[in-house]
Amino acid sequence: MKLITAIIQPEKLPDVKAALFEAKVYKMTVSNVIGCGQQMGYQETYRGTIAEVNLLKKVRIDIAVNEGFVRPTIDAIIRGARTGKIGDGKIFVSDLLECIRIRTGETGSEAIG
Amino acid sequence: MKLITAIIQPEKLPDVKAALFEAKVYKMTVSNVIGCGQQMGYQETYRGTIAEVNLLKKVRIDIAVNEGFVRPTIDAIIRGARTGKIGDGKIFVSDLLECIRIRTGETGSEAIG
Amino acid sequence: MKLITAIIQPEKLPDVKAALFEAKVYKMTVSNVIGCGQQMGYQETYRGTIAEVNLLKKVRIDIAVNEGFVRPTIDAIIRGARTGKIGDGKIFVSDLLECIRIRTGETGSEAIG
Amino acid sequence: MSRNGTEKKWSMRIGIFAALLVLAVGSIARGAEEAAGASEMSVAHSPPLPSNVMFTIHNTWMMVAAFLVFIMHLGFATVESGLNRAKNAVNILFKNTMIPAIGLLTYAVVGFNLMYPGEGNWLLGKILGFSGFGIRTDAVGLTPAYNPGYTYWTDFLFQGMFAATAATIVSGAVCERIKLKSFLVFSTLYVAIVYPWVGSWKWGGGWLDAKGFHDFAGSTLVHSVGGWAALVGAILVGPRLGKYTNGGVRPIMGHNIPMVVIGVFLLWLGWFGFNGGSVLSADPGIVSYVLVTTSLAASAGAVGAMLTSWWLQRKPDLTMVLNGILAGLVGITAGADVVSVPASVVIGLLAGILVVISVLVMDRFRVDDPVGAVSVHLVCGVWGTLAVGIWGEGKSFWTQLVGVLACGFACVIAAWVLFRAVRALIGLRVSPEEELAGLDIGEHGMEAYPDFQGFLTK
Amino acid sequence: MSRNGTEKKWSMRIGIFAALLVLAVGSIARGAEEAAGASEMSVAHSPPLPSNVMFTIHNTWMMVAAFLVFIMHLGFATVESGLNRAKNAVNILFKNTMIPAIGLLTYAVVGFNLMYPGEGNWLLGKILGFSGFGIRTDAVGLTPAYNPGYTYWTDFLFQGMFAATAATIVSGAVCERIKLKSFLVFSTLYVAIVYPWVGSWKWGGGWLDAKGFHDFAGSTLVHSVGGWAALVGAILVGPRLGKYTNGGVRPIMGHNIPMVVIGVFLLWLGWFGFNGGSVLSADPGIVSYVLVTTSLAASAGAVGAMLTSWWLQRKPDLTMVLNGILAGLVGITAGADVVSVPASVVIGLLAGILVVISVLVMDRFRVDDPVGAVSVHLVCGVWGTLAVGIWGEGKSFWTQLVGVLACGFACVIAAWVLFRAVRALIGLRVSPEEELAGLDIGEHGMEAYPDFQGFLTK
Amino acid sequence: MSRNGTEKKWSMRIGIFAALLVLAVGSIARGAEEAAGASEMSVAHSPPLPSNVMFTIHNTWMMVAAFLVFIMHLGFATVESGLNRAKNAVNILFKNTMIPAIGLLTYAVVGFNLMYPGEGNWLLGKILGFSGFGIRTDAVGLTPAYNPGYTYWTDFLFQGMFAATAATIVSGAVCERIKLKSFLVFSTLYVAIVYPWVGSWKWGGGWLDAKGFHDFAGSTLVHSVGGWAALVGAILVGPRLGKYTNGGVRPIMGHNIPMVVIGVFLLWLGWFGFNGGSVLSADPGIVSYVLVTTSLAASAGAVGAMLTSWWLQRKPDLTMVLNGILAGLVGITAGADVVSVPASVVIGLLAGILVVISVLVMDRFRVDDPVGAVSVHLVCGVWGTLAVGIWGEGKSFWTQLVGVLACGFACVIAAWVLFRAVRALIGLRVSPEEELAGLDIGEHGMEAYPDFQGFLTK
Ligand SMILES: Nc1ncnc2c1ncn2[C@@H]1O[C@H](COP(=O)(O)OP(=O)(O)O)[C@@H](O)[C@H]1O
Ligand SMILES: Nc1ncnc2c1ncn2[C@@H]1O[C@H](COP(=O)(O)OP(=O)(O)O)[C@@H](O)[C@H]1O
Ligand SMILES: Nc1ncnc2c1ncn2[C@@H]1O[C@H](COP(=O)(O)OP(=O)(O)O)[C@@H](O)[C@H]1O
Repeated sequence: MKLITAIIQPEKLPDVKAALFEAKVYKMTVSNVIGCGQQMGYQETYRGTIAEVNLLKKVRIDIAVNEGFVRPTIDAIIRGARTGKIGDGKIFVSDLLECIRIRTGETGSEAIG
Repeated sequence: MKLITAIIQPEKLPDVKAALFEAKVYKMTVSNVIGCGQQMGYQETYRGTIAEVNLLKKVRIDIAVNEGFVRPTIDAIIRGARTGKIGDGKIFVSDLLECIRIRTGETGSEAIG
Repeated sequence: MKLITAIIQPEKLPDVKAALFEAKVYKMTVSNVIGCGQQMGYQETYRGTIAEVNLLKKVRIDIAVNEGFVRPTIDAIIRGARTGKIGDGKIFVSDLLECIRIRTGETGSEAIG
Repeated sequence: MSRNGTEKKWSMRIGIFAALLVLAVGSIARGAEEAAGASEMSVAHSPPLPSNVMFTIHNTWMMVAAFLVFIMHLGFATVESGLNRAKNAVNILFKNTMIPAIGLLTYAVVGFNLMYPGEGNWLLGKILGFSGFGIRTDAVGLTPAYNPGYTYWTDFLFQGMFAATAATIVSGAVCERIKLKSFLVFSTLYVAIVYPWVGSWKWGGGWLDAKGFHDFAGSTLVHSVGGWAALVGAILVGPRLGKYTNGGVRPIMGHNIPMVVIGVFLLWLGWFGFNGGSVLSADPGIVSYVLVTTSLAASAGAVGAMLTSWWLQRKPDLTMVLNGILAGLVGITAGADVVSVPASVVIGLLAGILVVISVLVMDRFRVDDPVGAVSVHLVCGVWGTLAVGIWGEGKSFWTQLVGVLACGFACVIAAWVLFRAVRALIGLRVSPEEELAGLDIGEHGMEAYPDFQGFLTK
Repeated sequence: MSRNGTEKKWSMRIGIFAALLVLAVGSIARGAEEAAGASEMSVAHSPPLPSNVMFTIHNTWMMVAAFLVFIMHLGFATVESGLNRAKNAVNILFKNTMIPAIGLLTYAVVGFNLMYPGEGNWLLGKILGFSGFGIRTDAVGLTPAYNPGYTYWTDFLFQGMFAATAATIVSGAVCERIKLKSFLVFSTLYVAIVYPWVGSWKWGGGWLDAKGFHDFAGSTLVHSVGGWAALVGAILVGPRLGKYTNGGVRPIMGHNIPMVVIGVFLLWLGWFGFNGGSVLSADPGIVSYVLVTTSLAASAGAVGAMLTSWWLQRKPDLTMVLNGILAGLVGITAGADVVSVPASVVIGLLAGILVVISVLVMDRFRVDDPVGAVSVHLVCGVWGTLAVGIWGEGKSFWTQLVGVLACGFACVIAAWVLFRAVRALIGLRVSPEEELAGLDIGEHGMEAYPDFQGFLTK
Repeated sequence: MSRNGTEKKWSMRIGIFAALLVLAVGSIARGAEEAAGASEMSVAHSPPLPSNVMFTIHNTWMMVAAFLVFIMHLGFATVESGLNRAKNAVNILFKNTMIPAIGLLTYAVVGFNLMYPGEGNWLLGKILGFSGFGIRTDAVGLTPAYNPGYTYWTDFLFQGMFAATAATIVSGAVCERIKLKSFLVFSTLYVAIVYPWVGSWKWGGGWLDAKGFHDFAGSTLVHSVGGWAALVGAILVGPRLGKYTNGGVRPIMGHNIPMVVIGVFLLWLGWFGFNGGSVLSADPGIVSYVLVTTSLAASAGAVGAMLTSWWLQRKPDLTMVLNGILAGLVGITAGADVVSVPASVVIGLLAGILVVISVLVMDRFRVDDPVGAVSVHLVCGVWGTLAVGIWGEGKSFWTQLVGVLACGFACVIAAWVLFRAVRALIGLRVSPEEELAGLDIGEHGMEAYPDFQGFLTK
């Protein structure tokens, strides 16, 4: 089992969701984050003083999948999120040792789906 | 060391916290997330148009523990969060290579507790 | 590749950011969390009833780095976040299997930086 | 998620409700059509005669007072929603928006004529009177002959604005768990019938008036009438999930304190019209005196609540201070015109102290009143009415007590019957699932703050 | 991120704008200086003669009415920003703050004299008049000889407060995507010229007035004048990104519903001055009658919208109820003084139903109007004006229709020309990147709620 | 977390405060009891005599003006809390809620009689007068014999509403870091003694009045009196942590900009009463003229600030425009009755420009004034007062300057002494830990928005 974590542009969330649903990935956990990467940020001015805002709004998606789903999931995210502009984001993949469904107590790859 | 990540129903947070405290797990990090899984979501209507809301409010709990605590922590979370209804959530376990306490610089299993 | 996750005091975020930039770590993802650890929390009273607030506001920083950057990144975080008081926070390190830049499709250590 | 049987029945009921509404509209129509010729003619011709001068001033003042009372509904809306959780904000605001609308319409159909039946229209002693459906007037209604202080229409407007207040008070005590439909039905009936009926006893020239009961602007007739129903409602609907756990009381915090502050200031502002307008003319001496006692009582209420809360809670609680201001205002409402300046300060100060203690005591008895409506409107309404018996020159404590008890008795019975009837027919309370997810999603399918990431529980 | 060419050009244009402003100020100055001696002398001496009594009352009422109309601008500001996304709140509030400021200044420079040219100053039939730049008066302007109901200054203030309303209405339909500069230029011109020009046809004693067209407080002259421009603007600027996807309509939710409620209550309050003040005196009978029809129409609008929305949307939508109140108010505005009480209820009820249907229909036609400005102000403005022809005694439906069409024709042409000119010169719409990130960052470099973690999309 | 020594001492001090309060109440009581018979009798009998007609109109107007001034306190509360961080919102609102309450009570006990001592009660030249504790009147106080424009009670109410304004201004400059207790003690004393004392020099008929100093509604007597104390307070309490870092200024953003807009509109509305009521009668000519100059100055202030901010900051800053409106209002306050219409526009425009520059300059000098209180109230208060010397017919620039300097001198000394005394006894500033976590938790143990996930720093 793998955990796929994607950081994407907030406005791409609906597209990524749609792409994931198409790829039959229905489970995910989403949260708001702010981040900086190659995007340069922008300036805010407030009452005459300038703030360099380099942490931009992003959305983080976590998806736990069985091995066979890793590639399709990543592809779906890329399909949904890519615009070709700086700021499109990153996908991280890490290993998952165990997954438990709280409701039933099932574990492992049955629990994930 | 392991990292235990649980996604639970928001209203079960107080119960899970209580169960964890009983199990002598006092350290955790909590955040708001929205997620979709087997729960179907619901419809919102706004000014006559319908939105399918399939990302529901959830709470995410991250707990870093030493090996011996993995089972008790998982059990406590299940005890606190289970209602038997769809939407109860999931627990994910992954491996943690290192843990450092910023204040003292301690590392490893001393730092975790 | 490693994923470094730090939980720090919210007011130290600007300092940690500055320390990371000095260490030439420019990429990160930040989110709000609440957490409990050795800090005891505090009491709120609302309309005559008392609430024990043991989940305090914290900031979580996630940084994916190549092996060579692990130490400098951790040191920078500690430099920026340490006050010596309880509540300074923790740093967790875990393994990262893959990293993909959505924009270009690059993978691995090129994608991370 | 498909329209099931219950919902179909509901559509039907809504249809019936609509039909009743149309009937009601019709009944106003009939009345008014008759009078239309007369009234509109007179409107068109009403000449600014010299004899009209004082009348025009008084009437202008009374219209301004009506505006001020109107804005109290916004005050209630913001106080209530601010003191509750974000997940119920839309629902609370929905109720507080519909209440003045429904209140004005029902007051036009029956309320006004139940409350001010006029001499010849008492049906049952001086306990129940009614002068027919709808509002209408002839040319006299636009002259000082109707009343030296205002026209018929100003009269209706000012009193109509008052009317809905009673239901709004209830709303605050039963919120975050009562079904929308149940609340709307209850409050429509309460405001259409119970409030004007009890009000007629004193302000309509009924038996309490004859006994010499003094309630200047409604500590009893408005605030405790609402407060009793709030108490009954809070008991019948039960506490919110998670409020009282075994052995403990868990605070459920208001989600938007600035909005509560906005509401309390608007209520204070509105009270200038509520009390100032209750003089029923722009008499310079009396009105300005009433405004001073009103303001000082509000101020003293703030100070009383601040000190009490600081003392009891270790840190001064802003929501208590805000309740303290309202407490002072409710307290002075019965006697603003007959107590001395120092007495007004004392009444306000004690109201501010009382309200804090009452909020704590209510939690002891596990009566869950999210905004402190019972403590503010009932406890301080009673206190203010009795205070007239203490400090009001020539007022009798016993008569005041009789008025308090009589109104309390009537309101408790009426509210109990109505709430039980509603419970039997529709049920009072939303499902626990809906309560946990919030009534905004459950009752309205929408959120108050969709752009913000929030907690449902902590 | 460096100052590029376009921005330099902008600085220049701002300079020109400033220059024009200075000119404008100068022109007020000139006029006023001439009159200053006279007016100030008279101010200092104006003795409270007995003959002034009614005048003083009327004038006091009219000043209060002006305050109430003023506060409507806050109502518009909160309704609009609440019904849109958090990322555009600063931008919307900016526009709604500048509009009354610009409106008052331009009204002082040209608007007042375009709208009320006075008998001798018609330039073109009774279609266009102008009595010169700036505001000024002699001693007579402070006496009943000017007008039995108010001084020259009160007249300017009351009408000036009305003026900016038209631009505010447009703002609600084009928000979340129009460039700040483009909007400011458009609305300055629309409010300076188009609104007073069309208004002069009726209220300035022009040709529509001569025809017997009845528009008491401006269902047509204010609301539909704004509404037509809103419609034109919404069409020309196009829908917001992501609102209409292939085949579907995606709701874009308002970020702060409590603020919308605050706004609607303030607008209702303001309408007491809008309609009540349009009597142009404190006449007790007429003013209080107008307040009653106004309130009942608003209430009925709420009920109509609630039932319709409950029916069509399965759950009652608070924003629809709030629109319903405004719909009822807009609807009654044309005939508040001439329709009967039951007719006022029917007008409001139908307006409340109409507005819900209209909001749904607009989305069918893919006209993206985030706050429902067209549905509220245009549709119900037209409805209210025609309703006068149905229920207003002695009013002709056809004359009303002529008025509606004539104003509509003029406004659509004017708005189209202005918007196209602005589009050609500056462009209307922000870049898609700016729209996605929000105009608060793009146009103002600041956020409305920087302390809160929020969603940009869900 | 246990009650330690310092806190015990505090409980004691609260006790003493309470005792003083009781004493104060007592003193009002005594005075009023004496007069009660007389005043209440007269209240009951005051007949609406023809001779009372103008009096009743004037008094009604003055009461409305008092309401408008009252609502300014809500304006201040929302502006201040909106311009600061969410973690300090409860604390700021707490102060702004208590200030009018404390202000009214202290004004009843001493302020009114310090400010308007009356002819015979000057103790020290025409520099300090006092006519005893408490408020009371006989029957004459309710007739035109007291004042042709208002009753004794209206007088008290209108002036009492003004009183608290000065303290509110200070609040905005020292917030987010001053201890609650320290602020309450300071502002109670400042509003009870310093404000009415300085005010008596002009409005109480003291030496400045004799010199011909002109300050119509208080650019100096209210706004700069508050502004000087704000400046002294901001300096003494020091900047907020993290505002000035080595070499740089870090913006600390306001957490709720819509609330700031609400506040500014309410302040503008309130200013109609502040300036319009300062005519002290409903005189149609003067009052309406004052309202026009007031509105145009506010509008011009918005435009001035918009252009300046657009120019200097590259993008137009909404908070600057809002400050600009207030700047225009403060600026016109001294001369609203004596300057011409074009002069009012120029005064407002320059005030709007001045305020933006002043905000920037203050940061240069590292005086941390979170809401721009000094820039708005002091800088523009001084500007407005001097502008009377420039454009006011027959007014002397030098006399105006003397007034500005004299008041400034007195206020700076008084504020300095009071703040230093408070610092010595209680300390001025919360601990850095409390400041970082927010005063809401530290001083009140509660949060303003507990349901929302927010940032403490970014
Ligand atoms: N090494 C990293 N560690 C943590 N988060 C990262 C890292 N690189 C990128 N991110 C996240 O991804 C977001 C987008 O990164 P960016 O470099 O701007 O995208 P792109 O590579 O498409 O140009 C950042 O705002 C940040 O939140
Ligand atoms: N594979 C997954 N990857 C990421 N998050 C998941 C996954 N499965 C479930 N979740 C999270 O857990 C929540 C509850 O899942 P759900 O399937 O509804 O619970 P249950 O299995 O108890 O019925 C989801 O809303 C989502 O946030
Ligand atoms: N074992 C853990 N698992 C998850 N989060 C933790 C753990 N230990 C600490 N944290 C996070 O770190 C924060 C600071 O921890 P704390 O123990 O108070 O710091 P310190 O060790 O510097 O005294 C906590 O609020 C919590 O969010």
